[in-house]
Amino acid sequence: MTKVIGLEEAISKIKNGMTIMVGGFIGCGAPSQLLEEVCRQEVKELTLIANDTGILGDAMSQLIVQHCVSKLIATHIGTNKETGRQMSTGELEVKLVPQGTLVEQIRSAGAGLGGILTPTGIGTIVEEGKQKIVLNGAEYLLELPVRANVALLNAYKADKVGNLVYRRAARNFNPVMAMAADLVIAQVDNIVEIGEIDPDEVMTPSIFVDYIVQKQSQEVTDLG
Amino acid sequence: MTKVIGLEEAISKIKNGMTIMVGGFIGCGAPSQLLEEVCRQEVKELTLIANDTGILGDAMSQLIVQHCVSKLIATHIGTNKETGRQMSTGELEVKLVPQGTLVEQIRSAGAGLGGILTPTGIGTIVEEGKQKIVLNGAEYLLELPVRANVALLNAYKADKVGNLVYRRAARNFNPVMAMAADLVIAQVDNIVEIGEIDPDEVMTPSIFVDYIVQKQSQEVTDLG
Amino acid sequence: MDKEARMEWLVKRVAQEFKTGDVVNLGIGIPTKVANALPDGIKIILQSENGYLGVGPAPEAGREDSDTVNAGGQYATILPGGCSFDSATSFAIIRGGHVDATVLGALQVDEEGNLASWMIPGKIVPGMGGAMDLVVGARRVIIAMEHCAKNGGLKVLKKCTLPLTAAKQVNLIVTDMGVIEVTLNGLRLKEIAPGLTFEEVQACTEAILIKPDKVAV
Amino acid sequence: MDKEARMEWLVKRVAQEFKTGDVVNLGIGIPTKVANALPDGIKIILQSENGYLGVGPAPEAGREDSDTVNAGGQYATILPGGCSFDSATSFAIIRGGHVDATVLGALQVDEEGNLASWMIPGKIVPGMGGAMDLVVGARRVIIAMEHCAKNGGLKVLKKCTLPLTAAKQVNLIVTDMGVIEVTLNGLRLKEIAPGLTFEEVQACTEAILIKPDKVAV
Repeated sequence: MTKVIGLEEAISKIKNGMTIMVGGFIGCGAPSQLLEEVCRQEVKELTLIANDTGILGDAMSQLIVQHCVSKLIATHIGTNKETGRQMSTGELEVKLVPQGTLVEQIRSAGAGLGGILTPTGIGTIVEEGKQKIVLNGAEYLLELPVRANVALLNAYKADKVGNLVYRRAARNFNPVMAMAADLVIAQVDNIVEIGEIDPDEVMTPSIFVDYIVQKQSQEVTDLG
Repeated sequence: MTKVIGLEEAISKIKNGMTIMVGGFIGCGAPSQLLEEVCRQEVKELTLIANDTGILGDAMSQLIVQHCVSKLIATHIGTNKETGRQMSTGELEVKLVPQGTLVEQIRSAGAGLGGILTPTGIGTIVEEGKQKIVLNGAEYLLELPVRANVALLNAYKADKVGNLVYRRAARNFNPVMAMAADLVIAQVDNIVEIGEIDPDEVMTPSIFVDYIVQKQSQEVTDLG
Repeated sequence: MDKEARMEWLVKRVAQEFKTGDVVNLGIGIPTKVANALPDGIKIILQSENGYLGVGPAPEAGREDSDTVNAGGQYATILPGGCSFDSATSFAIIRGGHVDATVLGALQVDEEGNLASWMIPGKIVPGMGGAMDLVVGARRVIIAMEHCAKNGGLKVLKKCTLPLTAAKQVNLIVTDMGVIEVTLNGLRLKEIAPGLTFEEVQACTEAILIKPDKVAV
Repeated sequence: MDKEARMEWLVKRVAQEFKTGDVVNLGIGIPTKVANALPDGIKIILQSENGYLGVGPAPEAGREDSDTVNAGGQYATILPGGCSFDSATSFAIIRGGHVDATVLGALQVDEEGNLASWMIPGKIVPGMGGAMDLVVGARRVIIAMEHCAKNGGLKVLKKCTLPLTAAKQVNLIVTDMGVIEVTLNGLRLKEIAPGLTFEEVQACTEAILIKPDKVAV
């Protein structure tokens, strides 16, 4: 009942026009090899949901550079100038969302909530088009769930049934996105046998994860 | 900068009439020694927020038996018949809440949200007095944040600055309650030095925790 | 069949509803027994709403772990590949549609799929615990219960009279008398327990049952 | 003082706003420098919104860990007693009022405490990242910035003209010219940088400043 599959097969499940969520924060904890394969398979017209679009030159940024993405939902695009360029020419539709709002929207989808009320964005253009609810004199925006067809994640360790463990700041959006997509694919540094991860050590329960891809060690991660 | 203090001093911070949250699920992961001390100090008129009121005879149940509590917000009271008896005589005001709703209400308070929309309770008496919001034809209840003056928690391990680690099913409501009270006191089996808990192992960040009380080993926990 | 044999039939019949890999939450009582009645080769993943996946059998005597109990408070075990989490994650799993099926007991079920299972006003009010979330969130809701109350009262009704746990969420009702599917046209008696007739089941049922040979909608 | 000395004064002045144990989130740029300017004996806990507490100094060369970077993407370290978490927890910490103070840069601030820091329409639109949550959620919002724009344009205004990051959330503005408190009556120039006069600061400020000797409201 192993969920381990090959890189090419895993990414072949992503079709043109799909909505994908990608973990990572300016490259840290982003599933770089899955993203490279998305580019290689020339998947197009994707809607991308991610914190950012990486740093120009990294795997995440290539999704934009190679025009795989036609619509982007992100919190920050300042580290990849190509994103801003495509936005200004109209090649790429961009929706910017506060980071804490985006993560709660994704969590809402994963947790079966209809949405959450947040004070973030009140009095700003983030309000536009949203329902405002006043409670005890305080204003909140109703932010709706955000989910995807596919989530692409990066983890440090997995067992063969798909329990995931992340490391340090590479955790970021990965565990939340694991809950909010129809198909969840994780790129993993270390794959271990079932039972080798203590139940309390698991950060993403196996049932959220559909496929695991062994990360190829092309770069050395210094754990110093 | 240690947060370790004595049991008596810790519980003396709870005053009559306060609202307290208590972790645990039918006794598992409940801070039994903190609760015994609440009874011993005869704190009264408490509003108690907890999953349940324990099993008649255990520390949690004693809060009810000894009339420390005048109002209860819980999801299930079937394992402590005294709670039902006090409810029927009017000695105890009881509000029953779906478990998934209660945990999201507490999380909302801790996370600075104005509330969440849940489908749970639609078409039932749980609806009463609540705002209903329709999104894409689906109905949701707007559930508001729930917070407390004090949270009493149980953890397996802590370092001296208050990072907490829980074990197995004893985690339950503890990490969420840690976020949603003005004062957070944890009873801990094992207190270790700062730096002895790996950053990735921490389940409740130190900044949520105000005081740590060393659990006295009166009962043997079999880790078989 | 005597009563005991029919209850055994019920448990085995519920157990046939699953396929390997299904994530299932079993309620307290009759539903719990389903775990031991799975057909050979079928492996499901049991969720315990107090906070873990991979519920295993009860521990051997002397191997009990006070931190590993099930949602009923009994000692349990976690199988290899299982994992623990907090209540927020547990109910994200439940409400978020990540549980394939839940099996729960009931006080009453009706022909719209309404369920009453958490209180009898003025009598017993144990509370809903996690049941309201389970019934709303699980992809399939299977009720496993005795067809009639101990006092002979009917439980499969035209309309529930007790406070609801959830409206229109029940998919299947398995009792010691048969298997009833909730359809848009009402309750279809899909299977009859060995030795009983349609008329015998109908006689113990307030709702009008659709005969097994009619095609479900 | 020359410009460099005044920028140094700014950073040191911001660093005096904290007491030991404060949980602080420092924005990118000038705010980041505050960590190295704390008075002796003051120990604060730095939060990095990408997911950990206990931000330490940059690692030595050769000791970089690609999984431990700060919110600006630079290699960082985690101090003993620190802990890591996901983005949901990180923003629960931020929005939930568990951060005592945030120090951020700004494009514009005004006399109501409104802040504009995330975009110049038609020019640069980097996005708000975590700034909107930080400004709403942190107990104190401290703006650390140069008093005037590079082109000499004013930044402390009667009313922000750029899209806001948040309305009425700024508590203190520390610039290379002085320390300005946001009060219900407007902006009070609490301290003036060494060598400058009230009039010099006012001349670089669109909003009308309240003199330091007036009592704050």
